[in-house]
Amino acid sequence: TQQSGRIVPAPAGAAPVEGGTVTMALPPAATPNWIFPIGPPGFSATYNSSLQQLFFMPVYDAVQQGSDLVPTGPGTLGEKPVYSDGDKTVTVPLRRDITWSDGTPVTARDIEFWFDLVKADKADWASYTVGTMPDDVKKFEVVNDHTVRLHLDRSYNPDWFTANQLTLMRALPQQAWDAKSDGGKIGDWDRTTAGAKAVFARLTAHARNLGSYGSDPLWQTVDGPWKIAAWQDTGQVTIVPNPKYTGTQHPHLDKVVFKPFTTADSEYNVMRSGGVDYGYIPPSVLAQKARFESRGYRISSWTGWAVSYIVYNFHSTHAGPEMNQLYIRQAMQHLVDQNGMSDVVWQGSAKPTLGPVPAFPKTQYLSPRMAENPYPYDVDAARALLTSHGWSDRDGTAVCTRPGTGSTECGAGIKKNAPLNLTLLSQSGSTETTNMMQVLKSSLSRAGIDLTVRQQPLNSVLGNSVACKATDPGCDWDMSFFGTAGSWYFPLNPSGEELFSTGASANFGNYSSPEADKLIHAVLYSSDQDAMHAYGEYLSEQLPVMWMPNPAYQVSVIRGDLRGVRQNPTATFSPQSWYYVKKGADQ
Amino acid sequence: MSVISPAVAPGHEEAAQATPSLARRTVQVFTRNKLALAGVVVLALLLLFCYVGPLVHPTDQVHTDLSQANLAPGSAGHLLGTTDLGYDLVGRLMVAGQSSLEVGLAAGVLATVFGTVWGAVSGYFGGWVDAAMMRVTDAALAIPAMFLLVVVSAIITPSKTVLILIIAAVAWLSPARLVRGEALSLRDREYVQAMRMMGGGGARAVFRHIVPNAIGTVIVNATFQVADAILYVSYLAFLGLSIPPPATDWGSMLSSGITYTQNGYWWLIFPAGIAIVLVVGAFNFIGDGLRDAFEVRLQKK
Amino acid sequence: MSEPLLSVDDLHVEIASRERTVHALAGVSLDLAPGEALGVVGESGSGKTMTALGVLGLLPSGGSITRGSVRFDGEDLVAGGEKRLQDVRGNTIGVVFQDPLTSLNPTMTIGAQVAEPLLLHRDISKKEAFARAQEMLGLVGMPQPAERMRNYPHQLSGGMRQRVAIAMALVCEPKLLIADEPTTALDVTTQHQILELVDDLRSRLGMAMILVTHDLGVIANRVDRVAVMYAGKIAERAGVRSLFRAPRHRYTEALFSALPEKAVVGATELRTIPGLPPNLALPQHGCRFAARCAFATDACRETEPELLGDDHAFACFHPVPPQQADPLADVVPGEERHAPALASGTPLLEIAGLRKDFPLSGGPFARSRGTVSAVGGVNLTVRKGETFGVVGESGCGKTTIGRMVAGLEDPTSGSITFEGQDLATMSRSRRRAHRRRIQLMFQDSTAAMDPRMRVGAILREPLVIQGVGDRAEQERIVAELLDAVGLPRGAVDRCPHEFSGGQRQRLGLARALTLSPELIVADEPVSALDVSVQAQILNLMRDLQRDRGLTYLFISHDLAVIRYLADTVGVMYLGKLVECGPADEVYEHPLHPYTRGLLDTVNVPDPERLDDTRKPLGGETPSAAAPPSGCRFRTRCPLAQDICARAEPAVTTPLGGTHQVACHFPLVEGTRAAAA
Amino acid sequence: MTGFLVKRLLQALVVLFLVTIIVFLLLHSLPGGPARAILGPKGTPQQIAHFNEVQGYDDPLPVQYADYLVRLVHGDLGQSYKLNESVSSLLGQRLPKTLILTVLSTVVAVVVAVPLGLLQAVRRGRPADYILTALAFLAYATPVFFLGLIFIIVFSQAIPLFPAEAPQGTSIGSIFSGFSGMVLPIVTMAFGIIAMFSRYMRSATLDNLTEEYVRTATAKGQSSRRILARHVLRNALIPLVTLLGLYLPTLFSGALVVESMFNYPGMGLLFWNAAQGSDFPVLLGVTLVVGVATVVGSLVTDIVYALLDPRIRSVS
Ligand SMILES: Nc1ncnc2c1ncn2[C@@H]1O[C@H](COP(=O)(O)OP(=O)(O)OP(=O)(O)O)[C@@H](O)[C@H]1O
Ligand SMILES: Nc1ncnc2c1ncn2[C@@H]1O[C@H](COP(=O)(O)OP(=O)(O)OP(=O)(O)O)[C@@H](O)[C@H]1O
Ligand SMILES: [Mg+2]
Ligand SMILES: [Mg+2]
Repeated sequence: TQQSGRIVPAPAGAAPVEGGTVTMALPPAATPNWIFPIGPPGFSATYNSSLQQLFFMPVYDAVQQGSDLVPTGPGTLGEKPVYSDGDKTVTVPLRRDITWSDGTPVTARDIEFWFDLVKADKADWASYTVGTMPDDVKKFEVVNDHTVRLHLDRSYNPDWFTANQLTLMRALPQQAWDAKSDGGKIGDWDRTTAGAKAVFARLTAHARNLGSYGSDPLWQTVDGPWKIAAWQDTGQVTIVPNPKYTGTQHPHLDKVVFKPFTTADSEYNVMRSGGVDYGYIPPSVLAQKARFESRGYRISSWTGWAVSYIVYNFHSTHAGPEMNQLYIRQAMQHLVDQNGMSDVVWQGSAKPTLGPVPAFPKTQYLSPRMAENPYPYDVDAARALLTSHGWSDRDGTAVCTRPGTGSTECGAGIKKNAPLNLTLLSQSGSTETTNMMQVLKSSLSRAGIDLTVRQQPLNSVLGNSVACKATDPGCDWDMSFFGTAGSWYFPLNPSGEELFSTGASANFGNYSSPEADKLIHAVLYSSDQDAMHAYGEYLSEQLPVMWMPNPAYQVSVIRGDLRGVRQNPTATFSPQSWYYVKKGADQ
Repeated sequence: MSVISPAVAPGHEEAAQATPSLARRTVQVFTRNKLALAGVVVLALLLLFCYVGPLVHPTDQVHTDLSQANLAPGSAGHLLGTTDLGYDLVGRLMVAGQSSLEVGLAAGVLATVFGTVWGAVSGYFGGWVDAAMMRVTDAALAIPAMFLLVVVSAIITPSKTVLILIIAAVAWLSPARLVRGEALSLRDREYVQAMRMMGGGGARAVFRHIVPNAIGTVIVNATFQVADAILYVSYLAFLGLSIPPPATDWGSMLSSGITYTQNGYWWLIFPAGIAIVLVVGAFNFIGDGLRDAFEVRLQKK
Repeated sequence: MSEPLLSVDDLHVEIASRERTVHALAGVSLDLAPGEALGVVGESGSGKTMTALGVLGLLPSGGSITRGSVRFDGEDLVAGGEKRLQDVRGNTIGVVFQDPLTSLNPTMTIGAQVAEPLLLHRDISKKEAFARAQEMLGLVGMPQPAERMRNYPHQLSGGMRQRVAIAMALVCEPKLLIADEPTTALDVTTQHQILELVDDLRSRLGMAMILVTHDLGVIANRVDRVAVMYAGKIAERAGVRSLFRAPRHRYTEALFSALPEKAVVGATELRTIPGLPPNLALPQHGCRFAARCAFATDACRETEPELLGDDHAFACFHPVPPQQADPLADVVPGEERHAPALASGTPLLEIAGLRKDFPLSGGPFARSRGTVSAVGGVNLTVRKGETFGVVGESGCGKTTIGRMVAGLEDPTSGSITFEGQDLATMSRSRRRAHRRRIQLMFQDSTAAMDPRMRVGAILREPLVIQGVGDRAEQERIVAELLDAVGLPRGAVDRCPHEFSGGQRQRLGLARALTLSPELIVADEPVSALDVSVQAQILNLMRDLQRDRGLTYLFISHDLAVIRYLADTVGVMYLGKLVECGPADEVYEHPLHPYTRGLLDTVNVPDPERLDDTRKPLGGETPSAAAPPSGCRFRTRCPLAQDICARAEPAVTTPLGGTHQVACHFPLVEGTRAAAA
Repeated sequence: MTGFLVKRLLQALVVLFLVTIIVFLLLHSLPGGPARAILGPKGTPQQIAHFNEVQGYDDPLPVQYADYLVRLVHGDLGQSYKLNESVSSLLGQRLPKTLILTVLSTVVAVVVAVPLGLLQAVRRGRPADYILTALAFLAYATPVFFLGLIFIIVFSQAIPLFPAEAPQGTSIGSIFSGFSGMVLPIVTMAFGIIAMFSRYMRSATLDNLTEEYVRTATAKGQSSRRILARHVLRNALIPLVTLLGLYLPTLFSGALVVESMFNYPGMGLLFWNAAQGSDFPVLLGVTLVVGVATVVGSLVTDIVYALLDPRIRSVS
């Protein structure tokens, strides 16, 4: 089962057959619902941006090159950006051969159009957080038709800025979209804030009419390899090649249908009856892998660029002091049988998370040290950590017998005879997660740690695990898990400023460490290529969260004669590289 | 000549004709209903299995054992195999059955008690009290139970008590309506009028006359309520709302077993599924038998 | 006798249920000549229905004919099987059942139901069948038969429904009509009309008839021959006159003498038959009546008497000697009836201008559609210690008055004064305490007693509610009451359904007495009982009145019962009291044409007393929702004039004394002649 | 008749009003409100605040409710957060599908249950009755999702007769053109209803068989078969109509499970997904529509009932 974590190179070789239709199953409960490339909060799901990129070429995007993830490739509009002025200025050169489907070339003006819209309406843009794009751009300069230059508010780590900021950039058809009202004159309205707001409002209003995506001429002006053929309000999307496409990656297929499903089970049933060419199966079915292969499918795990973890609430009114003790976190991490869970519960489709940087696939962001698990499953080690800090077993529960702050004592704020019992808020609705939590509960109990698992739907878990101060009501939760589908998907660069820096928006457990903050700062702002390694190594050991097995984005099932499928860890897809081979052409 | 001296008065010779006591006759009629009898037997067996079984066949239903996961039936020491976490399946069925039965019974009884009082008060007092109480019932009925459960399952962290309350909250409606109907007809009965004529009040009417006389309906309904409650437990599990592990119930076993449908791990699906069908069926059979028994009594009148 | 049309020979019927098998008929033999009318009488459960329906194989589920034959028109119906029976049913034998509402299909039109037998048995088109059905409806006296064809049963009055049922039975012109209590559910006047109709049709069509009834009056007037049944056997069989003149079986004799009509008016206790009929689920030995018979000997208990004799057959070892055949001669004179308290008694209950309107709710689709004037302004006075009888046809408001007096219903207007105190003006608590002084005795004691409670609890309940005494005291009172009504003290541990109808009525009386009331309102207390049991209850009520100085407001539709028991009689018609006065005077000299008509309609259980001078009431009672203006009786009154429609008649006493009447033309000598 | 209608409509309004209150209160007891659910773990505090402000979730509950009612009166059911469509257009697409599913399964159920019930009543106490009763109760005792699963395993995978997925097309026509996909959902759903209805039919028939009019009909010389067909059937069907009205909410409950099992894009599925995603406007909209359907349904049943039963009809 080990190979499922590796990115399996797409079988290639056999001669492509032009044409054909592929039906791809969308993830459970995923209904594509936004086409306008500036998505408002709530519409930023991966499947939306993946589809948008098929119609509107990204300027930069995560592209897998060997074992590295890089921002440019044959499908991106931008060429390698150039940093200057002590990394305070970045110049973006654009490809020259790309034109809109109405014949107009794609130019720097189209990027400016995007920037104006985003700047005027950042509150309505899902990717916006305070201080980042567009706040970090002091000045946007159009150098020429095919070059733009950004003047930044300070120096940035070029790798981070390209990977996590420039990838947000889009070229939008200004010549077609820059009108304040329907039927209004096309002009440079975006250049004033009020104008940009009006233009944005109009485009958003069109995007709010899902039923018209297939027919609205607005969305027919595209520069990507595909265009919309139909967009049903159930979320089923059909795309066909864009005949006016001037780029290099021309589709081989005639048509691709993206099919939404409510549940993995219903998808699976359809999958079995041959209703999809490219779908997925529940991890549990991996045991039946051979049967699928014999029916002419291949199975491959689509590893996500993500980490999974259980959040510790360092401010918990119930067990905050315990959470704050590194040795307790270490003991608990020793009790997480990540390999066992991955192999048995996830049937091999999940991979251990070893630190804040994804360990699979192995990329340039991972140092050799980060690939080692510092806290392998070891009940005795865990017990030893506890006993050496003054905990002893009483009726199967560890209780603190040596309170105090000494190195052999329980630690600050832990009272004498305090038992080690914790509650965990966990996401419901997934057998794997439920099982994982049972395994965790069971193994924690072996060291006397009593875990109460309360299951809630994802939304409730998210709603309940708010970052809180110990004085707030509702701050009695100890641990929280919402990683059935991976806890955190990274953009290209796996920086953790939103997760682990003090007071960050997704730092639900209020982890706070000056050292970590310093390291995160370095990842964002210094041009030191090792900053990421230092950060990763430090947090792997410090355990700001309990690392848990990271499930695959999906366990894909792909028709044997469908080739050219690359499963990008950032979960985008590029059907332009897919093609059929003659039936029977061996893999 | 007065012929009605107590000595001659009929009564003694009539004792021969007097019918056996209500309870006895109910039992008689009930036992003649073969399905009801089968229901009792099945239920008794299931109870034995769930409550005495663990004594005979002790298993660890707390600690997982991944090395023993998904063993097929017949593996050493595991008659029905093991679950995906290595629990012995037979032992698991036993503890799961305990939860299912306890939650089902408690919810069914709670719903029946509440519904009965609600319905009896509404029906007996009539007028605007009835109108108000019934509109509330109507409104709750107009939201399909499953919809409510879906919403609730998106809100609530389950525990046994919570499950009982949730199920009772959707299940009290049918006894309420039923008992209200009974109360409406009972309150016009002459014996209730007679009691009012003697100066008796509403509370006496409801608790001494209406509820006891609707008791047949109530008991029969309660049996069906318990059956429905056990079904609801399984639906809640299907909707992702089940007792926190490592505790479990048949519904949760079934719905998590569904994950393994395709692997041919039938022992994760069918034993639990069949247990649900059996226990719900058994309660239904019993309810039907009781209804027969009570109806016969009514006919005799 | 000519070749019989129907000949039932040694018919045995068993009804098996899960608990037991009832031997409902044990060797019944009957002959019926063409065109002859045979009456079948007997107490409830004696097998009348089984005999009548057994002929056609219409037994209840579980029922089967175990022995015997039924020959009809020369064919054996028992041996013929289901197919043969289907040919006969509705074709050559028509059947009419007791309850005209439930015996019609509620969702089928009258026309379709009447035409159905024709479509089944005659080879004619639907159109012809409907035409014939309409003709038949006309023949049974249905007004506007064409319109009625499209009606549904519930749209007709009880009488009309029974006419439909008869039309249905006769539409194929059968040779034999079987009528099982066809008029028991109907008013005297309607009953009379229906029976007249049957008589008329019978002579026109030359039909034979089996008339099953427990009403001896009906039997006396309508049939040629009578079979008296007792416990699944025929006790006596004779021509109607000979039977009524000289009953030979001891049972028949006892039955006749229990009739209130036969009692010397107001002077005697009624004869009763002690005990109950035997349980037919048990094997029977000897004469089935022996246990209740004063003349029984050991022989009676061991050997079963055979039905012997030709024209007048009876099965009795110790028959009534023919010379002593006048039952009245056998009556044992009872104690003097207590002197009516009429003159001396002080008024206990005074009702003035009492009205009750019920809102008329018209089903789910209609809002309230006006009101029913159930009681339309009634004045009456009940004196202490007397029995005030209220008579009248169904729906005239008797019950409503009773319920208002008992406080179960609030009057729309008018006053009820009890010992000088107006009930309406009493405070709540006073009223509650006052409730003990007036108690109601219900018609149906089964319905009036909580079936879940034991008798002890039922009888104690009034005491508990009123807070009388402690438990021991209450139990003592209950025990005394049981003694008083002639029930064993052990009854307290039993449930109401374990008692017979008569015993339950005793319980009802006992409960009414628990709080030692002064006035008992008895609403039809005996109308559901057999004659023999009725006699027991009536005697008991009289005894208790004497012993405890009770006052009764006695409601009944049975003129004979009222006459027997009441000191004062009030006659009601459509919510109005039309006549009121001392019982004897009202019965001897009715002043109101309605009273007169009612008395003339009643079937007297004596075939000798049939006379043609009687003027039975015709027509139907108008709806209480739209009572006629002026005098409410005018639509059926033979004397009605214009004034009757314009003005409501005032109450007068044309004969002086306390005999009041509300009529513009009371039947004093002059008008009486005119009416005749 | 109009009086009755007016009264019933007023009652219905009260009921719907209560329905909205119940659902509104329930939804707003969701921890963290919809913002967190919609925006996911990546939603920033600013975005959450912005969302709450735009949607009015920062207003006090009564104000929110009043706003909702005002919009409702104007026919505005709101916009789905998740599906980027107006709730009314969503309902417009989904309601007909659910209706097709429920109506067809009910029809199937009635067609099967009525003869079954009659048969049981006629054979009361005999083996056929016992067996059918036992089967009915077992069918009733089987959770719909278990039943659906068995059907899929058997009829879609072991013996591939029918697809495991309902037709996905948006138009009604596409549903009928891909009708083989509807077979399993309909059968799954009809199963439980058959169990229920056949029981009712049995007891209604038994009740009617003891009625005196049956004896009258026998006395006219009709065969028992004819009596059953001409007299008993109609009278026994009348209570079934009321039952249908009462059964509507249960039907919708069943539809929810069946739709999510067979991926049938109806109201149940819509509701299910909305609940998973805290899509409040959709949840409210669906509940309201189902509430209306239930209330209207029971009204229609009353009317049909009256039309079938002359005792009630003629009073109007
Ligand atoms: N359906 C039945 N099941 C069992 N026993 C019955 C049934 N119907 C009648 N019987 C019994 O058969 C006997 C004869 O009943 P039948 O109906 O002929 O009496 P009846 O003289 O017509 O009485 P009534 O005046 O009350 O109509 C009674 O003992 C009665 O209890
Ligand atoms: N609760 C009620 N609501 C409406 N109408 C009623 C009600 N009770 C009685 N009535 C009507 O009032 C009239 C008088 O009824 P009541 O019961 O007093 O008659 P009754 O003389 O006792 O008749 P019966 O001999 O049938 O018992 C009838 O037309 C009846 O339909
Ligand atoms: Mg009879
Ligand atoms: Mg009355």
